Amino acid sequence: MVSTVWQNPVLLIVVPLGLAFFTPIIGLIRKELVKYIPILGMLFNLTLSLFLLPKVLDNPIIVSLSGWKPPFAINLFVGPVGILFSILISLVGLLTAIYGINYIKKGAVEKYHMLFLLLLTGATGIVLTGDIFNLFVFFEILCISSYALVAYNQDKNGIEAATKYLIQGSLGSAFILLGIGFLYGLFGTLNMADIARNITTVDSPALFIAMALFITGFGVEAAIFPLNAWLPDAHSSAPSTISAILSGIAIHIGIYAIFRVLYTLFGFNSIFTVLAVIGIVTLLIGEMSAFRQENIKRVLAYSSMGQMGLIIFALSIGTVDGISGGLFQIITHTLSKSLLFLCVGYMVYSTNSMELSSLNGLGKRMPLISLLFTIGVFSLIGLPPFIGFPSKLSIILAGLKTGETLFLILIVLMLLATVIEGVYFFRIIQILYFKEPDKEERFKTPFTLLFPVIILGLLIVAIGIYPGLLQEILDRSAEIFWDKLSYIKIVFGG
Amino acid sequence: MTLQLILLIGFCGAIITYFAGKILPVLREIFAVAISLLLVGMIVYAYGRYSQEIAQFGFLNFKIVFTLNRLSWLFAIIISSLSALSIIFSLSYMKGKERQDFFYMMMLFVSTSMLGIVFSGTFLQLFIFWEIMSWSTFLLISYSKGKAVKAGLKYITMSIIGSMAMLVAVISLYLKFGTLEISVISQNIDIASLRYLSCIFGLLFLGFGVKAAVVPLHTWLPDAHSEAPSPFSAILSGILIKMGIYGFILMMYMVVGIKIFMTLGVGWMKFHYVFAWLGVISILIPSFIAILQNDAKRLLAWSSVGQIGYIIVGISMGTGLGFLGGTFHIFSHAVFKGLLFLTIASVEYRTRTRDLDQLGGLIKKMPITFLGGLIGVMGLIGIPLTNGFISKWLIYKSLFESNRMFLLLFSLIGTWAAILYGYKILHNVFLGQLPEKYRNMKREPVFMQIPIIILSLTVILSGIFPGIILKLINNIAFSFGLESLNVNMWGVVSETGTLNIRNIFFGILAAIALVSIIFYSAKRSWKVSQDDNYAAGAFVPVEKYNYTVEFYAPLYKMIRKYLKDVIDIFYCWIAGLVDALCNGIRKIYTGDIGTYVGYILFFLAFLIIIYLRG
Amino acid sequence: MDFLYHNIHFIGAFGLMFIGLYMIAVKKNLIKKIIGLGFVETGINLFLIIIGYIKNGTAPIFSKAGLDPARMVDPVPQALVLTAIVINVAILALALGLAIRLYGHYKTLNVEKIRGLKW
Amino acid sequence: MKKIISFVLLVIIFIGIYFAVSQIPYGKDKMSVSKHYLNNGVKENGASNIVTSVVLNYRGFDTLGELTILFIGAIGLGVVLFGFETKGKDIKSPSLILNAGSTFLFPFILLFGIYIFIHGHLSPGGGFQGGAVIASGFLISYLGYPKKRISEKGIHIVESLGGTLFILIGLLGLLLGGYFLSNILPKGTVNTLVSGGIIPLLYVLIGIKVGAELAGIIYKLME
Repeated sequence: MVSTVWQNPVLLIVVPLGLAFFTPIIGLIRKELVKYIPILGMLFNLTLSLFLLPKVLDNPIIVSLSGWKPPFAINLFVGPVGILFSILISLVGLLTAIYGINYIKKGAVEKYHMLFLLLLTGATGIVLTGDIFNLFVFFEILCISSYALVAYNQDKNGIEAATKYLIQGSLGSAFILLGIGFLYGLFGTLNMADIARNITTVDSPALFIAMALFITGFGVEAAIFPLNAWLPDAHSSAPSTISAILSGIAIHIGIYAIFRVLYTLFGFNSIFTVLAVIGIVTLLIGEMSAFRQENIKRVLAYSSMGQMGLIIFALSIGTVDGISGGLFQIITHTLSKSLLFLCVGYMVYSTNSMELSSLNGLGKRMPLISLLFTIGVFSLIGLPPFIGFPSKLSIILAGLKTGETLFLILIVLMLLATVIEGVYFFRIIQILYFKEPDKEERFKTPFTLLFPVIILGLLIVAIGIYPGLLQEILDRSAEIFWDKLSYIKIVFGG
Repeated sequence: MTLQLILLIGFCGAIITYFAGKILPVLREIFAVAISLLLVGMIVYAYGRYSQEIAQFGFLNFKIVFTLNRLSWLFAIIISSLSALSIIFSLSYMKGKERQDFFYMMMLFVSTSMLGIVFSGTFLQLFIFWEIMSWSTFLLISYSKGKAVKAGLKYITMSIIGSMAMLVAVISLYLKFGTLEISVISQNIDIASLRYLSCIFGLLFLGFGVKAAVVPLHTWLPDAHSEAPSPFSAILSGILIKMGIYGFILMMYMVVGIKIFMTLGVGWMKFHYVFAWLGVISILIPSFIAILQNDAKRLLAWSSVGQIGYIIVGISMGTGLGFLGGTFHIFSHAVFKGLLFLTIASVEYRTRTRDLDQLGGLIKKMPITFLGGLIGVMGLIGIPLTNGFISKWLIYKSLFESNRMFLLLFSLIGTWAAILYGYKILHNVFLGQLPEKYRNMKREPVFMQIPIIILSLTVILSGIFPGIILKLINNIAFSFGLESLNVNMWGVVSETGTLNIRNIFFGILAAIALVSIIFYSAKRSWKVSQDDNYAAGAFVPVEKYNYTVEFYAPLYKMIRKYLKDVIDIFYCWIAGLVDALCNGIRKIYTGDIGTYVGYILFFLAFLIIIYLRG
Repeated sequence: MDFLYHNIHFIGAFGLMFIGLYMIAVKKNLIKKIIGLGFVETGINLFLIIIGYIKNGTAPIFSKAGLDPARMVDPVPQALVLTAIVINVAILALALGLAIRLYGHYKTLNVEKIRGLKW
Repeated sequence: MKKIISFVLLVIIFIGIYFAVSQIPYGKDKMSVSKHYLNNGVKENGASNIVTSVVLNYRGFDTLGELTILFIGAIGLGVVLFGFETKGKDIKSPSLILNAGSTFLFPFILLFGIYIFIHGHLSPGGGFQGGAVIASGFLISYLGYPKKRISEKGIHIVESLGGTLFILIGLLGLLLGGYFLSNILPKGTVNTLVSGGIIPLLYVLIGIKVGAELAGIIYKLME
């Protein structure tokens, strides 16, 4: 009994949560120790998730809480997708936490680390839970902690962005809660598998309205156009570690939530077409808005928006290939965008300015960071041999495989957006390398700042050269993600 | 394993070179040269060992296949040797410049990725290496900063557009044939309809055409070639643009097969027909634009567009002779254009300028460079006993035999232009009066002399004995199912005497002998120093007496107004439009939270309306 | 009239929501927007409770023997509302804190003037 | 203009919602899962208040999340208002009545709050409600003595301990019962104070924690 307790996936949520709760007490003992708590928590999560991954690939694990069988108690659905996300969250979280040791110096440092850990916990909870209301609760954990963290710097922009984010985000959450109310009113249960089992018995506008509410609500976090106005503000104003987490994880969690709900609960086929179009529109708008930005973090934020559109498009293709491509793109974007934000964080920290012109000739002043930045950018554009290429390729492949004219048009538009993306990113590369620097002196980078970025860069290149590393896991995950019947079957134990 | 080993050595060597440079600059140079020579050696060794290798690991679900056949060997040897020579040249050229580690790394990277392209046995690899080539080239083009930045952006923009089109084509091939292996696709090409193939060609035309700089897609080239570091310009002009041609040859002859290709097209707009005309336009207009240029490298860049036109005309004929000429021109253009760029580079290295209005009279100062330039220009113009003559002759001949008189005429007009600008560059740089400031100039360094000498010898030798390469090309043509021609050491033998360098060789020797006899026996002139500038007893200041400025002035007046690069202007207009559009789009994020809330409500309402209506 | 009588609960809940949403969308004062947020949440909570209601039901507490489980109202929405209220408290507290800070920076709460971040 | 557009959009949304709501019968029994809770809740958990049973046991994980959110709210406020100075405003001392009343009322309010959360499993009420009452006690004491501060450190320790113990109890359940938050203690007799297994224990923790957090929030916002 005791031996298997340590493998229980619930620990993925509970341990970081407990650590976060315990932080103030540790902070009383020694202030410096607090910095290492997120690292501890994420290290634990990473180990456990990696350990669980091979198991859940065969059979997803169902963990019921409080000792009652689903649907009577909340249950966790620990499938490959969940574990995949959990690995991503803990990996990026770990690296960002290491980065944060030296990066976060002023402000309420202790509280920052607590919120940081809680944000990641919320994200992990969302991807693991199998209960719609529980999902909402974790979603709120994620959202509220990110509102607070965006405002962490307490400067004008940060506060303003956080306020706007808060109003839009909580409006979204309100819609989700309303949607949950409708679902409960129709089915009298909150367990997703249970709802999914009964969903065919009801055919009513309430169902559709609930779905619309869910899409809108989660869409705010997932940055679907036109719900994404908070994104550029928040991502550009937050401390860079938080931008990395928000861009690398939080928005993907929103997407996960949308598609978990859509795939498992609803599954209106017509809405997928609409979402695919919306995804491409989001992509185009994001990339086009990024085109003329002069603020480096805003460029990255808008590009995140674009990438979200791409992922939404991939996931709404509605085939296993598409989902696999979408998941791949999520990994790409997580790795690349966190890499970019961490790099930029250091650049901004050193040059004290977010204007593109302040980056002139940084390639000479901080060669390694610039090199890694370049890798991240190339990967986002989708150039081989970086991770972005196989992911984009599989999306296009999946889209064209459907053979529908609509998808063909959308893919052409997507490629157009890639061109725009390429141009503005290449422009930044040129600014880094081919403009004369204002000063000659080189920056010394502390190891804690460099280490996470290097790891991310290596991952990007390694997976880019040999994507077979992920391929099977992704395909299997996509299958399980998509398959509603097996979800129900697994939850109710055959 | 050899092919993979070659690529591995190339890529790893590039990275090692970079880190070696961090330790010791000399180490880096040794590494760079050694690796590039090693690549040449390995490719020479691979001659005749044509094979197919299936890689151990795939990419996603695709098989990775490396192939070596005659065509790819030909390209590989050109790529590897020209880049080796460029790297040797850079040893002197790059001395004292910043960020050399990066430069050498990228040089190796570009050439290895081009090797990757020609070794690709599947379209996927082709695309991957293509993209690697694109971005590594981009990083080198902008190397010199300043104007180069804009040139790089222009290049990469067009390049991305091209590769996106290519990507769609590649994936659609995969969906059609279920595989991306080039050999398998070419066997099953029959299952694709002509219409489908035409679409594929249209897309690939964008992809390959941007790199090959065929006329409507050429606008990046003059900027990029002139702004890139000069040794790299040699690679750019010598081989990189040939990669596009390689793609065309691959598609036309190997995958689709020339018989089907000749029938492709919409209505009377046959693809090969359009293609040939585009080639001719590429010859005609850019050659005249080249005359107008005053920047030596820009002139050569425009001339590259023109020369690419010859190749395209040659290969789009679909006859054995045309293919022979076109492919031979790939080789000869690589050699003489590489030579010319290196020549200009060595001039630029010493004089710090490449403005044709300011140079002149360098013949005494850098004789070897002059010799290189002379031979290069001779090759460019196509004077007999240089390889340029062989290829152009063959191309004209094939046009003649295919009865394409208009094409022939325009190509010939293009050659006149080539003569004009060839002479212009030769004269303005080396002949005429030496400007005062270069009086104490040193000769070119030895590492610059070696590549120039080697390339000059190649131009001459392959001009006298074209058979060595023609035989190889003939075999390639034969394997593509074209008619096999009787090729010997001296040229192409047929009843009509298609090409026989032996006769020409001796004929020219005789002519030279004759001319020199007349010249020396009827000598009436005496030697005058260039500075003997007396005008009715008054001393003319030396600086002003420089007639290289406004060379061909009357001609300029005549043609300048017709020769605006309309296409470039059009593209810039579109770019400006996109820019304005993008700037407009971002205004939707007004910063007003009320509006944002309105967006959210709108989205929800939108979804509800969708439902209520349908 | 009959319609009103039967739907008065829903009208109450959604009326609150409507007012709240309208406030968020239209009002210029940030505090009013935040109050609107509170309205929306309250409306939704009310809706949740209504969903769980059973006519003539009793509270789901077995405080004395002999209570019929079938006549009790649904306990789950009550639990949900409990959670929702707490969430709402957290959000509103944070929002007010941000508003205080924002006032410190801009010296105004008119959102049309708080537009440092745009485009 | 903006008003009209917003109004129209809202009308469309609410038309949609009207269609949806018309599908959900009012006042009818439509429970599926909660039937189980009502029928077996007492047996399974020993708590006579089913809502409590749901909140702390069946959906205990939600409650953990909820606690976390409140915790985040408190810390988040701390982050946002970190280093915020009250601009040396002179706080008027309150009237004598308020002063004396708050002193008098404070212990009673505290006691009432504690009563509420201790009896959470038996009667309406519970940790959150009790916590809120306690916080209101602190509010009154603040109104009475605006210059007096309760120690922020103390609040932190209390809320931190509350949360940590909650999780420890849950983990104990995982260790002994095989499930996180499983009810490992004996159920006891229904309707007595010591019944319901871990539920009262948890509610006490929640009560203390919520009280501390709300008090913290109130103090932060008051400043």
